[in-house]
Amino acid sequence: MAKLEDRALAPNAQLNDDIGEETRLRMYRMQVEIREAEQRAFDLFLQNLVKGTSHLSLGQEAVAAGCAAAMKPGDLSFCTYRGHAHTLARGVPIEQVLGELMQRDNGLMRGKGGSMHLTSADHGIMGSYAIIGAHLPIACGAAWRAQYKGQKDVSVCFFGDGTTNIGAFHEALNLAAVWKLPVIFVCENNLYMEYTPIADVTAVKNPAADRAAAYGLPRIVIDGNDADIVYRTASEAYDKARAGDGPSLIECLTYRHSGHSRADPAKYRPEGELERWKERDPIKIYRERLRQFGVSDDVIVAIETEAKRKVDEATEKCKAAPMPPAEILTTDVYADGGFAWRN
Amino acid sequence: MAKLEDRALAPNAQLNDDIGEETRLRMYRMQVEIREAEQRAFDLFLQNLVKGTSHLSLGQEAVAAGCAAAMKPGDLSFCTYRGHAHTLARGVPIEQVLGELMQRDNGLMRGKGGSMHLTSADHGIMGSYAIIGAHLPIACGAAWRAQYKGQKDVSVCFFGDGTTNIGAFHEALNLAAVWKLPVIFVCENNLYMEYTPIADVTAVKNPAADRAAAYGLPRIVIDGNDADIVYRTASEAYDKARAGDGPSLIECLTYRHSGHSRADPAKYRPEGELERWKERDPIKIYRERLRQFGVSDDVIVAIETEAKRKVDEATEKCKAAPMPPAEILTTDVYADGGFAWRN
Amino acid sequence: MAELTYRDAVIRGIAQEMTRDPDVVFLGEDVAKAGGVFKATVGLYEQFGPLRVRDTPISEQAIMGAAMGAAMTGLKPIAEIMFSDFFAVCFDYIANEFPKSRYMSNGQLKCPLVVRTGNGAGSRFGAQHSQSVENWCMMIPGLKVVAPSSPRDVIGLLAASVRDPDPVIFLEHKSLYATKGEVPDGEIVDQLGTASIVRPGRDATILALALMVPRALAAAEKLKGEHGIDCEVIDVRSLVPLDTRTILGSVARTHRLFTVEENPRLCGWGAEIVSIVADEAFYDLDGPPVRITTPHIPLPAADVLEDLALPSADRIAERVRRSLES
Amino acid sequence: MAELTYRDAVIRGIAQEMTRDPDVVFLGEDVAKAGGVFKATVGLYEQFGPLRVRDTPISEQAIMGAAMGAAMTGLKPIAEIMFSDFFAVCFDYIANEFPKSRYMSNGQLKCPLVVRTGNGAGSRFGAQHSQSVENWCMMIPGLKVVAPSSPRDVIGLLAASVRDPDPVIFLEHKSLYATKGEVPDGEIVDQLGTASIVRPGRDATILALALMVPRALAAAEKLKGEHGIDCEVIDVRSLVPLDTRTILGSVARTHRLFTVEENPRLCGWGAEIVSIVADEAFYDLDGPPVRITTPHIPLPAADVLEDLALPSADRIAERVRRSLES
Ligand SMILES: Cc1ncc(C[n+]2csc(CCOP(=O)(O)OP(=O)(O)O)c2C)c(N)n1
Ligand SMILES: Cc1ncc(C[n+]2csc(CCOP(=O)(O)OP(=O)(O)O)c2C)c(N)n1
Ligand SMILES: [Mg+2]
Ligand SMILES: [Mg+2]
Repeated sequence: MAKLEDRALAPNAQLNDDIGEETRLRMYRMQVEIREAEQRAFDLFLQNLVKGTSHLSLGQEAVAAGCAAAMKPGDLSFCTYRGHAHTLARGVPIEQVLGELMQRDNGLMRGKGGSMHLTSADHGIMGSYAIIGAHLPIACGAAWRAQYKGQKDVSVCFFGDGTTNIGAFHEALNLAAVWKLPVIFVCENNLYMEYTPIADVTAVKNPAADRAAAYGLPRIVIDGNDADIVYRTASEAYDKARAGDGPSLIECLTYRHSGHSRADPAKYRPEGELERWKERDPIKIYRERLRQFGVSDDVIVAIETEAKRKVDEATEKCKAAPMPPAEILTTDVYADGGFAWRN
Repeated sequence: MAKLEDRALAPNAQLNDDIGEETRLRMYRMQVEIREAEQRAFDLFLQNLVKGTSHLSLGQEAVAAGCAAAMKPGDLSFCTYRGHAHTLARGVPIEQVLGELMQRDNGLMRGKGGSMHLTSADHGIMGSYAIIGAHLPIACGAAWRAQYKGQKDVSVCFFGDGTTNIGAFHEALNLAAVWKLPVIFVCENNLYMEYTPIADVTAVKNPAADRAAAYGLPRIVIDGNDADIVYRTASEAYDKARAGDGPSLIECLTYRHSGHSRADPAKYRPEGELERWKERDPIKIYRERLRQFGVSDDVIVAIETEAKRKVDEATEKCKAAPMPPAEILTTDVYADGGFAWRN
Repeated sequence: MAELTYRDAVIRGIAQEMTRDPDVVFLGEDVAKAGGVFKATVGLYEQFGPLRVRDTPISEQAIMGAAMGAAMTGLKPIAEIMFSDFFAVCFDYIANEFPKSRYMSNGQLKCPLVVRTGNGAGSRFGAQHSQSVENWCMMIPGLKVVAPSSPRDVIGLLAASVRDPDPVIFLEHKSLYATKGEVPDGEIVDQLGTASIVRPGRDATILALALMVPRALAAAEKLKGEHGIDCEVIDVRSLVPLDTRTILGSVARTHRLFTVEENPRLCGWGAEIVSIVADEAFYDLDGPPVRITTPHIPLPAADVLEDLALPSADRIAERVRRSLES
Repeated sequence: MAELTYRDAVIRGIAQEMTRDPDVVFLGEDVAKAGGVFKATVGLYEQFGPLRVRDTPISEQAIMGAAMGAAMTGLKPIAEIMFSDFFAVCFDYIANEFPKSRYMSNGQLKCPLVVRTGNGAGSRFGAQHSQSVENWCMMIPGLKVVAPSSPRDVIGLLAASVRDPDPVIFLEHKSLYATKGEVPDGEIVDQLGTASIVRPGRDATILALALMVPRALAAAEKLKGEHGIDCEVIDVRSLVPLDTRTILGSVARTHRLFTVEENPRLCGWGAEIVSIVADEAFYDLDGPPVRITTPHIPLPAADVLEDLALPSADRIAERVRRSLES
């Protein structure tokens, strides 16, 4: 397991109650719901009910929860194909997410986008992007709009360790820094691109943080499996952005419990690696944290039960939902609602 | 004028004769020939004899001379549109360079490439590239071939400060570092992209050197107007590459005396900037250096006179040269010599 | 009425829209303080200030991405890509992002932006700075693609592009920047998707775009004067939306079709239109539809070679004559 | 003879060429240790070792640039771009570098490389992982463009591509990877620029590529069985060089032309071929040449929608019938 930077390690949690119970329960709820929903997506895939591809965040829930909890309404998120967690964390109904994965008419985009492109503008999910790196400059643009209009929202983009080696990463970071944009770059370093260890193809140890100085930014590496740490770090970054002090680049160390995508049994993992990371399962860590802060097991179990119930209910609705109708095949190519390229 | 890193400053030249008179005279000859040829290109442009665009290296000659002098036969150069100097420094006849600028049949590529694409494979000039950043990965590829085949040549690519902000820069540097390729990245920081000061659009002070750590490379910034310093630094980088120890990124601080291209009167310069840099004219510096090492004025003047003569002679030949014949319009699109895309 | 260069029309067009709508912002390399490498944005920085007219690093992907993110969230950005050849370094935005986000999001996202660029040959810049890339854009579903041939159209179509709710690729022809034309005073707003019959005629329809429009017109005059052949010349202006009505209407009258393309041979807009006409107006045609194009080669730098490569008025006239007389 | 999947044919094709020539090297994302995301390169790393089969960072520009630099200086690289949609992030190499360096250098430089990629729809991956981008490549002078439809063609055309002295874009269809076909034993080397008449017929010519070939064949069987219409089906195989001889010859016999394209409507290879035929074989045609394509839309993810978007055997048959009977 990668060694963490000291600055980011949580002080003894018991001595520290800057976060508060309400937020903590929220973050736990988010993590558990994401876990349940992602696990369900996997099960549905095995039943051949999730079509196409799908990229789960099992094991990475703390990043999504910690960041989402640090956001204000109106803040914008730009996600990748591995975006279910971030979408759910902002309150998008599970049914609509699973519906999209199942390519049903009740899906967030009625099946037109698919699992890699979850979008819910109403919840600030400004799209999920499946071309590596593309959304980093786009998030800069949204932040530029806020800066230009004097609006106080902040844009965040989530991406993986592998994304730090593509050109768009470099261009976005430089532009954000030069223009002092209210944008946050959150790298979820789960140690792998698809199947290749990030260390095999990257010139530095911490693929995001070791590049921060190249854009005049401070080096930030945190334990991405501890939602409190993520929350505190993200909150600082949001404050900084809102204060007009420019972007942050945050590297969250984490691990995905499942394969890269539904097609991947993840055989490339060294023996014992998954098990070691499962000991640091974000939900396990956080359940413990809640107990340390005196949250009763009843409350914890109630959250878990409620999450399962919600996912069950959403699943049933999705199974009953119709397929998208033929007539939407050609809608919404252009703003007039259609696809006419000629008169 | 930008402050230089101490490590790169030349020790008192008089106490230092690691370079030797032969190499010094060669470097002076190169710089003077480049100066004369580039100045002539400018004059010919004023006479409407240089067509299209052209990007001169007036003021940047020491980088070309210092690097070329550090090369061995067989080493490969990848240049930009601002590539006349590097092409001449490797011994390509002036006539062929000016001929290409004048778009004559005696040009290096018979007018098919133009001033931005000077290529002389026989001299190791493996093309000049006019899309910013494109040749950095290409140079990596040439270096990869050397590594794979166990060949000892090294590839170098030259580019400007502005190029450090494009994605291909990032991708090339990372790949070169991870694969430990025998490639050298030489950034000629002349303070401007086309007309915009590099400082206005870059998150760090030294656009190349301040990014080196992002690829696990040492930070190197040198006085690019002193051919000796360039030569020593480049030689080290060549040795390192040949020893299998991977790439180098060298930032040479320099300045272009003319505008970005023939179309540019360079009005954006702050008052006095050009004059201050002209005090540090590489040729002036190097003439002084030769004197310090006891080279007689006769020898110096002879080099200068010979350079003028060669450029005069080349100019006359170019003026007399025919235009390219119509039949080459469609040759060499494909390897069979033609352009047939159908039967 | 004033006589304006195409270059100054770009400035006036942008200024008109920036004056009208404070959400219109403009970004690109060397566009602000320096006024652009083609001097087609001179004075905008002074007029609209550093917040609205922004110099960027050499980061075409960041330019395009920033424009898109801003467009999605409420601005109307105009992004400049200096030479259209550089679309290749930011093609992901053109091909995969701008045109797909509305569809993929089932209409939740929008992308109202304009990408302006210097397109086309004639400057002796060689293969990487001279291309006509209208087909790179036309082939992508979700984009709109416009290419004006006159100063008046520059202003009117630029205004229409900025006001359009979809991503528009606006191709300015480098070799037209110095050309002049009459432009009415006051606001000009044209309409996308409208071709313009710039010379009526009865014997054949010639379609042209941008720099090829004046050449097609010159060819038509020559054909009339020297051979009594009366050609209708249509400035296509807008490739997407495409004004097939005007095109098919013309072919129905003239019964012959010629397209004059600056882009290389394969898969150009000429092929698209010829195919439409061949399919939908087959029985209107009295002879084969003919594409006149640049050969399928990278462009040479040398003036003598570049001039040979591009369709000239003479070559157009000769090809039409030969075809009609055979 | 052995029955092989299209996927295994890719492996065998690469292995054949790497065995033959030590200068053939292979690079891409997740291609080596993991054997590729489509499992189309499994075993090559083990067979040829880490120097010849290399995993890269997610840096498509570096992949393409490295391949080009290596090709220029003596290797014969095969580069994988995982999905053809990602051509958009390295399009500069495809459009401006590979195909222009020989010309710009007046023949001094060469670029003998192959870019393999997973192309096409059918996997329910949505708009950014499903495109058919053959026209993105065909439109660029200086490239060669190949798209096999059978395991045997995969090996033969891949070998021909690797041995070709020019840059070749080799488009493997994702939805064909699991399909099977008979493949002869021993070395297989085919020839670029040759189309193949996969079903002779007298009433109409249907041109198809890759996944559309089996669909066109199924359509032809249906047309024969249900309507007595006897179609000739041609697998175009190679878009550049294009075997216009075979195509024009077929149209001269059948007098009707249909193209079946998976790519979206505008500026596809169908438009190019229709235009060639309309120009050069106008008087051979007994009726309008017709393009059958995916509509001009980004591709949807949902299976029910994606299936509607692509030309199906039924749609092809119906369109041909309607056209021939009208
Ligand atoms: C430009 C581009 N190249 C390659 C891919 C294929 N691909 C999809 S996910 C992925 C790995 C990404 O790794 P990372 O950034 O670490 O994110 P993770 O999947 O681990 O969350 C790759 C290579 C892509 N989608 N886009
Ligand atoms: C991808 C791309 N973007 C923009 C340009 C236009 N352009 C040509 S030279 C130049 C400035 C380059 O600056 P720098 O790298 O500092 O090199 P210099 O010209 O100063 O030597 C620009 C923007 C280009 N050729 N390619
Ligand atoms: Mg990862
Ligand atoms: Mg510079």
